[in-house]
Amino acid sequence: MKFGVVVFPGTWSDRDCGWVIDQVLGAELQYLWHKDADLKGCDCIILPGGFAYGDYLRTGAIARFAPVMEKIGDFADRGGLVWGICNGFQVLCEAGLLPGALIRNASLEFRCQWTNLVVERTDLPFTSQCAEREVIRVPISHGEGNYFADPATLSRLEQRGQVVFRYCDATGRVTNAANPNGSMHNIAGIVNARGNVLGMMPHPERCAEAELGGTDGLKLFRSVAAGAMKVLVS
Amino acid sequence: MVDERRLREVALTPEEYRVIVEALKRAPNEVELGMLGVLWSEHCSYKSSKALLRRLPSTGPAVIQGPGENAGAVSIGEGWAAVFKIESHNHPSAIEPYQGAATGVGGIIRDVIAMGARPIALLDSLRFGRLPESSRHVEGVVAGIGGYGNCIGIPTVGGEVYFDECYTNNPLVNAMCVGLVRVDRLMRARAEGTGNSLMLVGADTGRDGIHGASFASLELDETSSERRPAVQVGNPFLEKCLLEACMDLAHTDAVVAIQDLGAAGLTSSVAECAGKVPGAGAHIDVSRVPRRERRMTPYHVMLSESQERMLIVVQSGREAEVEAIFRAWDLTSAVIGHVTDDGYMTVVDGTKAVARLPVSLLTDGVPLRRLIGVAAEQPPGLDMDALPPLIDPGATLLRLLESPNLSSRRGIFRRYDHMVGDSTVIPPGGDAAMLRVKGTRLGLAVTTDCNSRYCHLDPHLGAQLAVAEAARNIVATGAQPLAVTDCLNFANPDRPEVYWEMEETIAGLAHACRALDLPVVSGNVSLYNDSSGESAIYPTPVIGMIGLISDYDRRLGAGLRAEGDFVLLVGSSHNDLGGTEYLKVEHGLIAGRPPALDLVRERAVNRLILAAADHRLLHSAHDCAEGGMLVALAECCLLGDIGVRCPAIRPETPLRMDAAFFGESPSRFIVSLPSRAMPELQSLARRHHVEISLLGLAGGDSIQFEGQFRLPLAEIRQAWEGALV
Amino acid sequence: MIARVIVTPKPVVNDPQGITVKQGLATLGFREISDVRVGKYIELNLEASSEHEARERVEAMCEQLLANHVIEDYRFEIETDGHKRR
Amino acid sequence: MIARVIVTPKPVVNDPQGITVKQGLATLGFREISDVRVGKYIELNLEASSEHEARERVEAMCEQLLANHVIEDYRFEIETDGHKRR
Ligand SMILES: Nc1ncnc2c1ncn2[C@@H]1O[C@H](COP(=O)(O)OP(=O)(O)O)[C@@H](O)[C@H]1O
Ligand SMILES: [Mg+2]
Repeated sequence: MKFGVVVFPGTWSDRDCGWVIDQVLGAELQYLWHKDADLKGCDCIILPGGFAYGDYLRTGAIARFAPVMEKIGDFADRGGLVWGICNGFQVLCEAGLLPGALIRNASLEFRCQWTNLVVERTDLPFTSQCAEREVIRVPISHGEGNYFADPATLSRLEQRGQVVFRYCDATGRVTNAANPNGSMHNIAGIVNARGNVLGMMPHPERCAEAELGGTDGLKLFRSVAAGAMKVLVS
Repeated sequence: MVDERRLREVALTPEEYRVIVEALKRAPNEVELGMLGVLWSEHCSYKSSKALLRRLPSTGPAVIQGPGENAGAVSIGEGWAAVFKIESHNHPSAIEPYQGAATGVGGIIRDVIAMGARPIALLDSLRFGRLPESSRHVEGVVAGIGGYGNCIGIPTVGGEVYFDECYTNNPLVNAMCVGLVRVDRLMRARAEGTGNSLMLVGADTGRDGIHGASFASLELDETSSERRPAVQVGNPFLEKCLLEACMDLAHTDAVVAIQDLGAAGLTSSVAECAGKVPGAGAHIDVSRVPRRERRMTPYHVMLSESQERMLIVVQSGREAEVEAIFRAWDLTSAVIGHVTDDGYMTVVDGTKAVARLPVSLLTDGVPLRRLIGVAAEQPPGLDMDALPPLIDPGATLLRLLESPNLSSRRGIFRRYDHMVGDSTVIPPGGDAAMLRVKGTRLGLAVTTDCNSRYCHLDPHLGAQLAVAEAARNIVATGAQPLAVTDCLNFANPDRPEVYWEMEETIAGLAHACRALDLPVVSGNVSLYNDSSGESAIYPTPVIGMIGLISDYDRRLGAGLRAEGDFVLLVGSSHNDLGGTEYLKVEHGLIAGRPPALDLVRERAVNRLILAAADHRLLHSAHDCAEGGMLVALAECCLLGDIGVRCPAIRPETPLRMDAAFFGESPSRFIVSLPSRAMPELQSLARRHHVEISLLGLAGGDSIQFEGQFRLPLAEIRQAWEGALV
Repeated sequence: MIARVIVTPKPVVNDPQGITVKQGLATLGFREISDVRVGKYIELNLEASSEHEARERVEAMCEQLLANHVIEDYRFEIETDGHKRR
Repeated sequence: MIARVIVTPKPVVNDPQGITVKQGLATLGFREISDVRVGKYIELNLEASSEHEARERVEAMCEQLLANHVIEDYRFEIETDGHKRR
């Protein structure tokens, strides 16, 4: 299993994702420079968190035009696994690989805190290691994670079950109080119709070791790795 | 002789001008005058404080780099050095809170980068006037700190926030940065090697922050607002690229030195770099400096304070390697000159000569100012017998917890990314924060502390208490205090009582740091924090401290961990009510002497806590600070979300009830531990001659002292967290 | 030439910034405000052989980069030697 | 009435956003751009008995809240039943 971690100017979760993949998960790691239109044979491409191009104008607006993004688009069309985390999610929306957009948090404030997420899809390569409707604890760290989509898109997402993670309370109840940024329907992460492109605002790479406060994030990385194993055996 | 007005504009005294003319044997030209003006300013030359600062201890077995470089460095083992420094950005933040704070963060980060280190943590120490009057400042500053730190991807893991009238017109914004570098890769900003190239990298140069007065005088012809100098606006995105590019410089051995551009821009960075090498000089061609705007004079270029720029000394002939590294990050770099051996800083504009000054005159030429200190009149004494007796400790606790200086800071630090880097093993919210050193078991504890009310009441003692509290916050995590960086914020030192405060403060710092074996390896002085003479700030010596734990698996949190644990008070309590939050909040008094500090006891208590942590006896530790024992105990409960049941407190005379609950005697901790660990802790305590007393048992969802009060945790949390959000 | 681009949040998109500004103004005593929308203003200095060409180029810039059609509308005016046209 | 307020960074003030957008546009092939400045656009719906009064109120709003005079300039236009004036 070979993970590719994309590095834009202004990206910072690249090193954290790399750390988890390489040191905690023990999988193969390849950094992908934004200027190189080459995915170096990676099986899963991660668009990590950060402020690509300073998030100037709009989050992800400039990054989506990087040479590497074109290749990632083709890769996704061919069914390759693409995983956008925080800023990466924003880039995927700007690039049209995922529907909707992420706007300013309702509070207008940056928020760095732990959140509870209810996992609504466990049949995905990204979540296979999670239990049905399991509640996982994952931190967020963003100023613009407020998910928006027009009513039609939103109902399509819901009908097709493309909402993967929702902000909830410790018991799994999806409440306003548990919504840290004003996202519609408490959406924290969505997947494309085909199920191979995931975008999420929370940071699983920040909770893959107990000393950092939790290990639920590791489940997602393990899922991807395990998925690849399946492919190998079958 | 230039006219008085012009001198005032470049902030030089007639005496200083005389010294310049004497040294040059001629009158300086406009540009030279401007260059000398900024480098001889208090901010760059420390002419009022240098003599005093020499009194601070700056050596120790762990010290690799003391004061004098861009940041200090200490060895933390396994080949790693911790590089750190604190710096003030008070005046810019008063004018433009957001950008002032943001560029303050950007500046201190560059200091750490210049040492070749990768920044791993930021802390911010903030002082404001009372709320709500100061909310505009608070809003802007907090947003600015987060705006820069969050974008560049360095976690902001700690700091402090205080509110007091004395900061209404002079808010204090001190930012600290900590970095890591392999000991053998530590860089120093020395312009070695005649003929080596000077490269300017990063942002283009604009007319940012050129000291207004002198600038205006050069631009009398132009009056429109757009011709006036601009407040610096930070670009954290560009600095992130600059940071990564500078880290990539480690791949080449072509780099001789790195120096950030801060106050006084190109002039000071070049002069400082050359000044560190005996006989070295520099030749600069301003026409080669990449500009952001047209119509910039050599004066602008030499004095511009545009952010996100670095000066790099490169082996001649290998400039292309360096240029390529920066181009990869889409950063411009330009060779703007070279190192010489004539001891002069020579500035030309293409073929035109612009300035030629001895480097030594720029860096050490300024006559140190001999100021006199006169003791300020004694602050009001405290007649404790006149204080009404404490009636309801619970009600007082709630009022203290909801007071701005004691309420939870969560509303602030949740706006900072304090997790990026996957190293924050103790997040903000307790005492010191802790970062692991990846690839090792080492944990680095970091904190900033200062109770300036103590310093106001007694600068000498207050300074010692600041050092002691910082050390206590490090110890509370199980880490050994290692070294100090200090940010000394004062009013106008030309006023004898203020200079006296400086003398007393620095004497106090030196004493406490010696007693606790803490070298001061870097720091910063900010003077004239009294807008137009009135409303002077309290002397505010902010202590930034780092500490080390050999295995972060043994780290301690402040919050209670398990029901049924014993909760103890370590250390002894006295009638220390002077200068306390209790006096201020409950009786509206700022009076008396600050709590007495016995540094020998302080050491003993710290040793005990560290020994107990070493033996893994403790489940938690939290120091008693503002608000005394009961506030500290409440914090332990709130952070651990566990209540506590205690028998009534019956202080033995002469200890007063109010002092027992809310007195601020130093050298005290609240610890929790499983009952089975008690015997061993007791024998340890005896061996260290430290008094320990059982407060109660952890458990339940309320704090109660039988027959005295009982409060639900929820209600306490409401008071504590309701205030600052 | 100078192009002045104005990008505004679509009406269906809730505009937390606008809401906050409205509240801020109200607390300052400006109660006559019924609605506030906050958008972006982007000023471009560009070379173009004709206003028509400029218009086409700026249109393209807005479509590709300056505005996100999911959440934003845009409009612009071109200034050629002092004359503005929308 | 409708007030359209435009807040821009002062000319000498560094505008990182503008610089970055310019580079972004250049990489997209829009090389004809010599300069980009990014500011805010604020649209206010307000009650006022006269255009004159509206003008005074909006002026006050800009001074007190909408613009940061240290680093920003502002200008606005008032629209009364379709007529705009600056
Ligand atoms: N401005 C700030 N930025 C980040 N963290 C802060 C700030 N102010 C306070 N904190 C954090 O909140 C916690 C409590 O702060 P404080 O009450 O000053 O601690 P102490 O009294 O132990 O020094 C500490 O972890 C501190 O680092
Ligand atoms: Mg403490």
